[in-house]
This record gives sequence, structure tokens and C-alpha cells, in this order.
Amino acid sequence: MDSGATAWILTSSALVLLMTPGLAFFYGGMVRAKNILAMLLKNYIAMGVITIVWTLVGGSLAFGHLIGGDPMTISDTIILGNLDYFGLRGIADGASIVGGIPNSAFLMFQLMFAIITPALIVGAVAERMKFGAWTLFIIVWSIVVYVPLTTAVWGGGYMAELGALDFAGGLVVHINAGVAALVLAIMIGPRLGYGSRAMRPHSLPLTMLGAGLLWFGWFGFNAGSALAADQAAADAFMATQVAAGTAATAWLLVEKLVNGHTTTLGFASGAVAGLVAITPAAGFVDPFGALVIGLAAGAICFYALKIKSTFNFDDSLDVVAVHLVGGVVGSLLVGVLAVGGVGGGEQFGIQLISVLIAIVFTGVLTFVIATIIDRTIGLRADEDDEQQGLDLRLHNEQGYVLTE
Amino acid sequence: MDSGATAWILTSSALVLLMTPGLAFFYGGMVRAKNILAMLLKNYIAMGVITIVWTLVGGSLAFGHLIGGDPMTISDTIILGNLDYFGLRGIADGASIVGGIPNSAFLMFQLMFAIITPALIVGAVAERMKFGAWTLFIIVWSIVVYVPLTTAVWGGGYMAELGALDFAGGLVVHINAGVAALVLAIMIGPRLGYGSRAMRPHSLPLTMLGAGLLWFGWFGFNAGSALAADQAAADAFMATQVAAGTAATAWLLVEKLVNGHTTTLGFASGAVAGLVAITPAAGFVDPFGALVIGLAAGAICFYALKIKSTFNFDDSLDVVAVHLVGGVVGSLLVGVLAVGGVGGGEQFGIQLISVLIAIVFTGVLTFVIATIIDRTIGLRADEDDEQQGLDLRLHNEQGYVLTE
Amino acid sequence: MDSGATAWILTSSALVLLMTPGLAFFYGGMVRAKNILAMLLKNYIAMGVITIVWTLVGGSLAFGHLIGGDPMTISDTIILGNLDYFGLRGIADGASIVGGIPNSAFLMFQLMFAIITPALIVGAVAERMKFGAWTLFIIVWSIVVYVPLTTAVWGGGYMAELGALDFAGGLVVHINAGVAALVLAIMIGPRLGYGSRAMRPHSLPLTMLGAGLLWFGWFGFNAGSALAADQAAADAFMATQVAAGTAATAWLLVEKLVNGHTTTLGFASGAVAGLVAITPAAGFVDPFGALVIGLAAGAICFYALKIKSTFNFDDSLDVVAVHLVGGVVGSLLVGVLAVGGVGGGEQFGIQLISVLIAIVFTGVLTFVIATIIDRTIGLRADEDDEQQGLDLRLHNEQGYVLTE
Amino acid sequence: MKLIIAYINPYRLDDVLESVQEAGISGLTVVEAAGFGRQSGHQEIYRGAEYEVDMVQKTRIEILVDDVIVPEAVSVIEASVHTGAIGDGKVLIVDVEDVIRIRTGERGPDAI
Amino acid sequence: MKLIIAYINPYRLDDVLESVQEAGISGLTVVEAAGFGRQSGHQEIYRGAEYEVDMVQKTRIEILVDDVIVPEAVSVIEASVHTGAIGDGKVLIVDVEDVIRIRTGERGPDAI
Amino acid sequence: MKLIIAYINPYRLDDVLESVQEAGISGLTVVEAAGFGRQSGHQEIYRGAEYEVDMVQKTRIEILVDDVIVPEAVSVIEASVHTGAIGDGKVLIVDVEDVIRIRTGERGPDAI
Ligand SMILES: Nc1ncnc2c1ncn2[C@@H]1O[C@H](COP(=O)(O)OP(=O)(O)O)[C@@H](O)[C@H]1O
Ligand SMILES: Nc1ncnc2c1ncn2[C@@H]1O[C@H](COP(=O)(O)OP(=O)(O)O)[C@@H](O)[C@H]1O
Ligand SMILES: Nc1ncnc2c1ncn2[C@@H]1O[C@H](COP(=O)(O)OP(=O)(O)O)[C@@H](O)[C@H]1O
Repeated sequence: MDSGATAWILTSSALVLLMTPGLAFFYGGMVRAKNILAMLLKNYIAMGVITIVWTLVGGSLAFGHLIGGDPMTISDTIILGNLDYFGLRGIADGASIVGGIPNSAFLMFQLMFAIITPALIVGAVAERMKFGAWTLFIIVWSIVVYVPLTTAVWGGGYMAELGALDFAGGLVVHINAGVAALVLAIMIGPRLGYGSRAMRPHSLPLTMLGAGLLWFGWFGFNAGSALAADQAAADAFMATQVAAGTAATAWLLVEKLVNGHTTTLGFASGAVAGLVAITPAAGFVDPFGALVIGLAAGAICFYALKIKSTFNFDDSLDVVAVHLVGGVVGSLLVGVLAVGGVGGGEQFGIQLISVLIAIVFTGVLTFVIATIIDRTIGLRADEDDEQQGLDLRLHNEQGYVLTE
Repeated sequence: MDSGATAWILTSSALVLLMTPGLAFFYGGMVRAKNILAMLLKNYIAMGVITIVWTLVGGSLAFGHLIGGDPMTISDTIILGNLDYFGLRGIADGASIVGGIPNSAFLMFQLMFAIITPALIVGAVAERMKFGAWTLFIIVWSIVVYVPLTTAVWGGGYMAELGALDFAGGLVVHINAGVAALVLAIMIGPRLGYGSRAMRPHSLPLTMLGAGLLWFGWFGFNAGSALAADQAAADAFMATQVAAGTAATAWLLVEKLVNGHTTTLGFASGAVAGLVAITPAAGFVDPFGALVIGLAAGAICFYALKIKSTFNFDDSLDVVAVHLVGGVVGSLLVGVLAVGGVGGGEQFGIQLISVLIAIVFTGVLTFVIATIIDRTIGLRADEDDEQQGLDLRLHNEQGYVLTE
Repeated sequence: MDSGATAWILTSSALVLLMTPGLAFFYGGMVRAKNILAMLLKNYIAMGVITIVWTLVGGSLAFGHLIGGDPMTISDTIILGNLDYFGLRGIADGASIVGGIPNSAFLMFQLMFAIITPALIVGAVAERMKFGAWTLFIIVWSIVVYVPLTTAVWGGGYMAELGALDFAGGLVVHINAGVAALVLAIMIGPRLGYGSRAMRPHSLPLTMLGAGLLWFGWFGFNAGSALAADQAAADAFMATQVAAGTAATAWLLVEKLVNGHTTTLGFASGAVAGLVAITPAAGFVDPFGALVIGLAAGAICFYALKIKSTFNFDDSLDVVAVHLVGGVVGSLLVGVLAVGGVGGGEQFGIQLISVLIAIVFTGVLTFVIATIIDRTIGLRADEDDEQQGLDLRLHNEQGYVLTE
Repeated sequence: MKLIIAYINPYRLDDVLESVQEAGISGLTVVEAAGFGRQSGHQEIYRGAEYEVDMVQKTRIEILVDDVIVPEAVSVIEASVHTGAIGDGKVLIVDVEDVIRIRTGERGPDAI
Repeated sequence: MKLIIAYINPYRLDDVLESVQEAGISGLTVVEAAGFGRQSGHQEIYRGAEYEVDMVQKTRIEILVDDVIVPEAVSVIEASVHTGAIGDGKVLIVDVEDVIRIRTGERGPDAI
Repeated sequence: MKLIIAYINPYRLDDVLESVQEAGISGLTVVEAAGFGRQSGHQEIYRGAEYEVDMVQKTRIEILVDDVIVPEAVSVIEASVHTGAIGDGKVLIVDVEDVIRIRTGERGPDAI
């Protein structure tokens, strides 16, 4: 056991846990005041139910086959782990999945990814989805979509066998969440008044706070994914910082040129876009590669937003333009920018195929899950609830009472 | 010296320090806007004065007898440490209390617990206690109540000798603070208009932010209490996450069944209840035990709140229902759920006795301290100050000036 | 490679990164609501552009000469590093600058200091500086002022040769930023209506949040500066906590005596003053020394603020009184309070000279840079923009939209 | 000249703005409000405590118009706010003795 | 019909609400306000700087009533707000020419 | 007695307060508002989306004065708010039938 590595993975797990509140505020600041609590709760609930799902079955289904002394095998036939570690009982008994750190640390680190991934999706259905339907959706989605994709990429499954590079979750987290967001946004339909009414962010300071917490937590996300406290972790940390700073700056520059002014929301969006795009690449690129990825992410995601209005769906807080597009940018660029003899034309091809597999896999399954929920309990809140605000109508609470 | 362990304890100390601001916002969001600053300051001041108290005398009084090369002894006669390390001078010279980490790291980690414990109490006297009286109270209370209980449980004293299990502070922190809260709430009396007027939380987003920071920091609290970066720390981390997620979910479920809707405040309350209840148990239970404790904490603390209105005291932000009840739930359940041959009927008995000792010890001493302060400088702010808000009247400040 | 040390430096780097958002909110809460976003963005932008500057040239210019296997030399002729590591390429190939941790970790830790130092300055020009001019200023200033001073003090340059003690940035960070703030505040002139109009903080809860995040992050700043996870790091952590708690308490006491009441802003200001003053000293003083520094910082900075109104410049958020004065207090006191045979009359002299060098160096260069920018694109926003608020006019955004 | 004061549901404001502008009415001022009428609040439960929240969030609108415009302005507001449910709100008409446009110093109907 | 406007101390609002409802008055609208009168603010010190804060937080109440109710409504307000200290506030009475209940289209006293 | 209502730019409030107090006017009440008139908003772009923000932040002032003070009060407001640019705002004068000072129970002009 390596106490330094263990210290770093525990720290990283805590950092990634904090990203979900960070995301909640990042998103929460962008909705109207009448929906702030509903937005926060739809994020936080992932810390509740996904923890239970992962403890009972998810962790074992994703990584159970790697526990217990067998050397990690890569295979195109591994689709899922097993249920041998139901309730995570006995995980300490088997040999470590990852040398140097306890299995419980590894599985908690992974749990934090399993929490934030579905939470990312909620930006697409902001201000109109029912809370019960959302909760049910993420429970099912995390078992049916998230866990199998994790096993495929990080559990030695078919994506690993294919040779896909995904350091910290370009495929597993961002493209995955981004595709699900696209499907849900189309299925649930636009907010009442979308396109004709102003729906301005109610508190950009909250959004900036969220962006700060996300950036902070992302060091755990990416540098923690080295699963050790070593050169690789430090390099991933460096790539993360470089890409985030570059993308935020790039976004502001393009924004200034195109719209005539810089915005705080632009900075926050650019930073997140950079963090997303560097996620699959953090452990494979040098600072120069990180700079390129940051530049690309900042500029491309900006334009992805720009053209959004030409489509007919209301991806309210831009999960698609930031996470799907940013995830694709990073996942493809790592194919050419990876150092150490990894990157190149062939790798680019592998990355492209992996991205397509992930998109189709998630797209189809998300559609099926959402359709079933829609036909049974319904995805969308009543018109009245939407107009008067989800906070009061779904949760019987009010975000701000500044006058008493 | 183990650099990994040291890294983790320094990280954990920082995390636990952050819990006090977290608590300040958790509580602060629940008071009315006119009292937000007074609430924040009553929490933050603990980071000020308790640091001084601990540096001068508290640290040495609590753990001085363990410094200096003697092996840690457990004894039912140790009531307090000594004043050999007044001003914490010379603590580096003696041999480590805890193998692998410097005494200064250990004592800082412990200081953070000494800070947050009195801060927890303030929820019971929200919106009406004088600032000077509060500051004096926590100074005296931390020396007279907190330090001796710490020595008894963690300093090898009579509670340790008894065999009480308290991994990270069920007795020392939560039951202790919860009992003091109960005594203070009864002594200070209800807020003006309590029971007849709406006193709604002024900013639930602040409360949710606080809950997020508390959850994040709690990993330092519980997993740091392993005092190493090893399997035990990772397991404590896991138990913490499982119990928090389960309790938050359980609270929402019960709430939905009983009240007809889920709330963000319910989620936050449930998460904190779960974190409280797992605190004494984190290092002793497996994920299944953590699940049970989470479920119990979520449901029982919910009902403890429900019946609050049948009593006549105004524990304004529910310190009793969450910390006292949650602490008792966890402290008793660890008696039966502890793995490794520890739990069982006998241990349950020991836990029950320990809980009762802590309740009586704290209850009596808190009553004495508060009575003296009340008779001298008085506990409660003037009626005018309370009506117009403590911020303006005690601190000559205003929380929000959104119109200039 | 020491995995424990690496874990701690990565953690510390993340903590120091978080200080910039913390600072943004600390400052942001103190401005009027119409300028909140402009203030946040002027802080966050440092995380963008300074990252790019550091990656391209700053990191190599500051520390390039120490990479690559040569033992660290101290010399009064080293003014700057080199550009051998342009784009930070190849930094992993040379031998470690600091034993036990990767160069990428060291350079990222240092980058976070390079980010927050210019951000500190912005408090002096709050509510009236143009965003473009600010961004240009910090880019140039970080290369021309920050990097050479870093090399001089921490890169084995003339200040190191002189024997200056600066554990974590009294000279490099706080005096440096404080002097620049003074120069800028004088050059840009007071806010419209300064002296005759109320310009109250629009949200002290945000300021308190920022103070909490700063305190938390400062453990990385100071204890991370040990560049290892050992006794020295733990002692620096202890000194940091003691000084912060003492200074915050001292400020409140003096405030109560002088103004008749305690304030939350006083607590926050005192805490930051204590953290500033302990920064140069954290690794050199014992808890007693930290207590003295905390007391001195709390009281002296309070009086520095008091007399501010007798001068004619508008250092809007008191960078001079807190960072310059606090930095000088700490940098001088460490000369007498340093333990281990270091402190004394001679060291005090060295500290005094170092402080003077830093003041003159930064003062002159800042004046030159600001003059050039003022003469070309201009430092100050239009009168209309200032009156109607920078958020709406410069960034076309609104901080709060609570009514939609 | 008359000042038309209306208390409406906040989420109806956008509709009012739109139709008022279409009707050529030249200005409008809005403040956040809370109130009760037939519609008398609801219960909120925070932790154990149940609170009777007497008031509902409302938006208060003021429109200054020339006397002859009053009927049209009122019906524009009615049309864009009416749902038939309790809480739809009220419109009040108050007489205004004089008006001054600060920019130009114009007075009376010209200043509207 | 008259519109009764009152400027009161915010912490008195609950009392007003209660007694207004007891008196059978059918509605009320409230907005947050700030003001000065005899009571003229106070000094706040933020860091070094002392600020004269001219205005005090107030609550502005509007109650629309039938002419005959005015005296009762005013005394209900007075009774629940009066403390005898500076800052107790003021009550104004303004004539209202017409009222429309949006839900039903009723006009005049019936619409109150 | 008259109630003077003015819609002004928020950053002009300090000037108004100062000159109103200098002119010996005994009180004033303010609420936050938003509105449009000739000055009709602007565009804000949040991420991809462009929003027409119809309304501009304004401050709504109320000053209760004795009839004879009206001209002076209006010109004090005009003087401290006027810039000549669109958005300067408006002043309205409404008749007040009665006033009560709650503290003393005084009525009419004495209560101002
Ligand atoms: N008598 C009144 N005085 C002042 N405001 C009133 C009065 N009656 C109603 N209001 C305002 O109008 C709003 C809507 O009133 P409500 O009685 O629910 O409408 P209605 O009964 O006409 O459907 C209330 O919330 C309140 O703000
Ligand atoms: N002349 C006035 N015009 C407008 N509002 C006024 C006026 N005088 C007082 N007010 C309002 O009434 C509130 C209370 O006034 P104050 O003079 O303190 O009461 P009193 O002198 O009657 O005890 C003020 O804060 C202000 O909002
Ligand atoms: N007809 C109106 N009714 C109500 N408020 C109005 C009206 N016209 C203008 N206002 C208010 O006055 C403010 C300034 O109006 P504006 O037309 O820009 O001034 P002007 O044209 O006199 O320069 C508006 O934002 C609005 O709040």
C-alpha cells in the first residue's frame, strides 16, 4: 500500500464529490429565481441515489471482475462485471484492482464519477422536468448506460481492447452525458416561452462560484485519474490547468470579436469547455497539447452555442454545446496530440470509432429509458408548475425570502 | 515519519476547518435576512477564539500527557492532560502521539474539531443571542466541557477505558454539542413571535452551499480520523459517503410520504443527519452497516423534527433533532453493527452508558456555565435588537444592499 | 520521488488555485451590486491569462535555470531564469528542482502564486477600471514585475543571496501586490462620489464566503511552501492557523474598543491580515511567534485602515492596508521571531532592506507599466459606465435578476 | 391623465409588456410585490415547522396614460392577464394632476 | 374607493397582516421600501470608511377599501403599528376612481 | 397635500437625497423599480441566446408634501436628476386626501 497514493486518491475523491455541488451552483445561477431550488436538488439527489445504486450493485457490476487477485485483463468480451460484491461487501478481501491503493478508495473515486455524470445531463431539461421522473431516470440510466460504458472503457472491456484513449472520462462522462442531454432535450420539448421570452440567469455570481468549485474539483477528476501521486498525476494536473486557462481566455477573445464584449458567463463557459476537452487527454498530452486543446475547445464550443438557435430543441443550459462538443473535441484531438509515440493517424481513427460507439450506445438506450418513463409517470411538470416555478410547486419552498 | 499520512492529515485538517464556514452558511441560509451576518459571525468567531484557547491551554490540557515518548496509556483516572505544552511550545520535541505524523499535525487536526463543536450549538440560539455572551460561552465551554470529554474519549481517559467506540466524534462532537444546544435553547427562550409568525429560511441556496461544503469537509473529519492514509481511512471514507447518500435519500422518501413533497432543505438535513450518525461508526462498520445507519438517521431525525413542535423550546435550527438524536443513533448502532468481532450486546451496553455519561456531563456543566453568563452579562439581545435584526443592531452592518 | 510529498503539493496547488475564486468573492461582496460581475471577472481572468503567460514563458523565466540536474545555486547575479523550457516542454526530462516532487508539480504550485498575486491588486481599482486595460496590465506586470521578484527570492537570486526570509510570499506576493495597488490607486483616481457617497458592500455573505475559502486555501499556500509533507509543513500549517485566528480576534477586540461594535467585515479583514502577515514567517516561527504576528497584524492593519481617509487616494478594498502593511509587518517580525537561531538584529536588518528593495522595485516598474497603458488605451472606464455599473456597460450582463 | 395600477401574477408580466407595447402605450413601471386577496397564501413546511405564508408574490405595474387611453389600456391588461382563476389580480385607476418629463421639462399630457 | 398607503417598520408587517385579516379587510399589497422622515438614518462603518446611511428599511403597504371602511382600516393599521417611537411611519389616503377585478371583469366597489 | 412620484435613474438617487434634504423636505420613500418609456431596453446575450431586455432598472421615489411646496419639490428633483438624455424619467403629482402620522395620531398637513 502506498500511503501517498492513497492520500491523493482520497483527496481526489473528495474533490470530485465537491464538483456536484459546484455543478449545481454553476447550473443554478443560470436558471430563473423561481427554479433555483429545483435545479440544486436535481443535482444533489445524484449524491443520494447514485451512492445507493453504486453501493448495492453499480460498483460490483462495473469493476467486480477486477477484484480478487486476477491481473487486470483487457478483453472485447467483457460487457459488465459481476454481482459478487453486492453491497460492496468483501471488497477489501480481494487483491487491489490498482496497486498501491485500497479497493474502497478506488471504488469511491469511481463513485464520484458515477454521481456527476448523470447530474451533468440536468442542464438540458432545466426548469421543466418533474423531480420524481428525474430521480427515476438517473437511477435507471446509471445502471443501464453509465456502468456498462465504464466497464467497456475503464474496466478492461471492449473499448479498452479497441485501444480507445480516455484518461478521465471524455467518453464515459462528457460525451455520454452530452448525448443523453441531447436526447432528453428533444424529447421533453422547449420551456414555455422559449425563443420569445427573456430567460436570463438569475444569479451569475452563483454560476461563477460553481465554475470555481468545478475547476478546483477537476484536479481530483483528472490528476486523480492517474491513480497515484506521481509524475503522471502531476503532468495531468498541469495539462488540466493549461487547458482550462487557455479555453477560458480563448472564449473571451472570440466573444469580444464576435459579440463586441466579454462576459463572465463566457469565462465560466470557456473554462468548463476546456476542462471537458482536456479530460480524455490530461494524462497523454504535454503542455503544448493542452494549449491546443484549450484553444480549440474555447473557440469551437463558443460557435456550437452560437448555432444552437438554428436548431429546434431547448438544451437550456448548453450541455450539448459544452459537454458533447467539448468531449468530442478532446477525444479526437488526443488521438493526434498524445505524446510518447501514442498519437497519430491510426489512433485518431480509433478515437473516432470510440466516439461513434459511445454516441450510438448512449443515444439509443437513453431514448428507450426516457420513452418508458414518459409513457408511464411522465417527464414533464404541469404547465402551471412551470409557470409559477418548480420551487414553489414541486418542493413547496422558496429560494429567497429577503424581506422578512 | 510517513509523508503520505502527513499529507492526508494536513489535507483533512484543512477540510475540517472548511466545515465551520460550511456550517455558517448551512445555518445562515435558514435565518431571516436581518440576522444573516450575526449568524455567520457566531460561527466564524469559533475559528478565532478557539484557536487561541487551544494554542494557549486547550491542546496541552487535552493531549499533553500523551506527548513525549510515553506509550499511549488508557486509564480511567486520566481526566485531563497537563499544561506542559502551554502555547504549544515544544510539542515537536517529544515523541509523536500518533506514529507517522508530526504532533503539530495531530494537534491542528484536533483543533479543527474543537472549533466546529461549539459552532454547532449556535443553531439553537439563532436570531436572539448576544455576540459577546456567545463568544464568552464558547471560550469557557470549550475548556470546561469540550477538552475534558476529548481527553476522556480520545486521550486515553475513562471513556476509552470503558471501551466506548467513537471513531470521529459521536460523543465528543455531536452528542456533546446537541446536549449543550438543548440546554441553551431552553434557557434562552423562544424567539419573539415563535409559533405564531413565519420565520422562513431567507436563502436556501446558501444552506445548500453549506451542506455541500459540510459533506466535502466531512471526509477529512471521518477518514482523517484514521490518522493515516491506509485501508482504514479508505473504509471510513466509504462509510461516510454511503451513510450520507442514504440518509439524504431516506429523508426525502419519508418526507414525500408524510408531507406529500420533497424539499431541498430535507435533502440537506438528511445528508447532515447521516453524516452525524456515521461519525462515531465510520471506522468500524462496512458499507452495509453504513447503509443501515444512514437509513435510520434519515428516518429517525425526520421524526425527531416532526415532534419538536410538541415541546416548548425553540431549538431554532434543529441542533437537537439532527446532532443529538443523530449522534445517539450512530453511537448506539455502532455497538451492534461494528464488524471485526467488536459489535454485540455487550458493546451496545457500553455505548449506551457512554452516551448517558456524555449527556449528563455536558448537560450539567453547560447549564452551570450558561446560568453564570446569564446572571452576569445576560445571554439574550434586547427585544428591539431582535425585532430590527441583530445585523444592524449588534454589528451595525447589513447583509445585502442590492440597490445601490 | 516521494508520493506523500507529491500528493501534498498537488493538493496544495489545487488549494491555492481555489484562493483566486475565494478572493473574487471576498472582493466581490464589497463592491456595489452593479459591479459584482466586473469584479469577479477581473479576478478570474488571472486564472486564464496568467496560466498562458506562465506556460509559454513565465515558468521558464522564473525557474528554468534550476531545472536539469544542476544543484540549486544561490547567487546575487541571477536576475532571471531562461527560456529553455518555453511552453514548459521538457521540464520532466531535467532533474527535479525540488527533491521528491516532479517539476510539473512544482511549477504548477508556483503558477498558482503567479495567478493570485496580480489578482490581489484589483481591490485597489475596483468599480472603475476597464477590463481590457486590466487584462493587459496583469499580463505585462506578471512578466516584468512578478517573475523577476520570484527569481530573486525563490529562484536563488539576489534576495536569497542577501539572506531574506520569505517562506511563502511576504515579499513576492503581498508587499509586491500591495505596492502595485498603491501605485494604481493613486494613478487611476478615486471613484466618482468617493468620500461623499455611501458605497456599502452589496453582499457581506459573499465576502465571508470568500474569506472562508481564502483561509482554507491558505493552508496550501503556506504549508505547501514546505514543498514536502513533513514536520516543516505541519509547523507551517500550525503557524498559519494560529496567526489567522489571533488576528481575526484581535481586529474584533480593537474594533469593539474603538468603534463600539464588532463586525463581520472586521473578522474577515482581520483573518486575511493575519494570513498575510504569517505568510513570510510560517515556516520560521513557533506558535508563540505566530500569536505575536497575528496580534500585531490584526491591530496594525486595523489602524492602517482607520488613517486611510486622511490620504487622498481611493484604495477601494484596502489592498494597501491589508496586504502591504500586513506583508511588511510579517516580513519584519519574522526577522526577530524566527526560531532555530535565525532571528535577531542582523536578520531584522536584512528583512528591512529586502522590504525596501521590493517596494522600490515594484513601485517604479508598476508606475511605468501603468503609465504606458494609461497613455495608450487608458486605464479608466467612462464616467457613464462607472455610474451605470461596469457589469451592464462593459460586460452587458446583470449580476442578479431575482424577479423573472 | 390617469395612473393605472395593476397587481398581477409575475409570470404574466411578459405578456403584459408585449401587448402594452403593441398597443402603442408609451411607458410602464414595475415593482416586485406580495399580497393577498381572495387568494390567500399557502402552507410551507420547513423542517418540523409549518408556516402559513399569507402572501403570494405579485408584480405591481404602473402605467401613466392620457384619459382617453384608459379604457383601451385596461382592456389590454385584462386580456393579457386574465385566466379566470383566483389571483388574477386587480386594476386601479387613480387621477394624476400633473406630469413632468424631466429630460425636456414638458408638462401635462405632452410629458406622458 | 380609497387607496390607503402606509409606510411602516418591516417587523410590524406580521401584526398588520393579522389584524387586517381579522378586521375582514379583503386584500393588501406590500412592497419593500426605504425612506427617511423624522427618523433619519444612521452611520455604518465599513473598514476605515464611515457612511451616513440616509435611509431606513421600510415596508410600503397598499390597501384598497370602500370609502366607508377607511376610518376602520386606518385605525387597524395605527393600532398594530404604533409604538410611539420615531419611525412609526405614515398613512396616506388617495382617491381611486375605478377598480376592475381581472378574474371576473367586475368594476367599482364590487371589485374590491 | 400631494404625493410626488418620480421615476429616476438609480445612480441619481444620492443626488436627489442630498438636495431634497437641503431643501428642507421632511421625508421620502423609495422603491426599486424597472420600466420602459422612450428608453426601451437593450439586448443581452447569454451564451448563444440573445434576449431583448425590455426594461431598464429605475428607482421610484415618493415624496409627500404640502400643496405649496409642490413646485419647489418638483424643481429640486428636476435639478438633481436632469441630464438631458433619454431615460431621465418622469415626475407625477397625485392628490392626497388625508395623512396620518402613526406615532402621534396627527392628521392632515401637520402629519407630513
Ligand atoms: N383590497 C386590496 N388592496 C390592495 N391589494 C389588493 C386588494 N385585493 C387584492 N389585492 C392585490 O391583488 C392580488 C390578487 O388578488 P385576488 O383577490 O387574489 O384576486 P381576485 O380575487 O380578484 O381573483 C393580491 O395578491 C393583492 O396583491
Ligand atoms: N414626506 C414624506 N414623503 C414620503 N415618505 C415619507 C415622508 N415622511 C416620512 N415618510 C416615510 O415614512 C417613514 C417614517 O417616517 P418618520 O418621519 O420616521 O415617521 P414619524 O416622524 O412620523 O415618526 C420614512 O422612513 C419614510 O419612508
Ligand atoms: N407612461 C408611463 N407610465 C409609467 N411609467 C413610465 C411611463 N413612461 C415612462 N415611465 C417610467 O419612466 C422611466 C423613464 O422614461 P423615459 O421615457 O425613458 O424618459 P423620457 O422619455 O422622459 O426621457 C421609464 O423607465 C419608466 O419607468
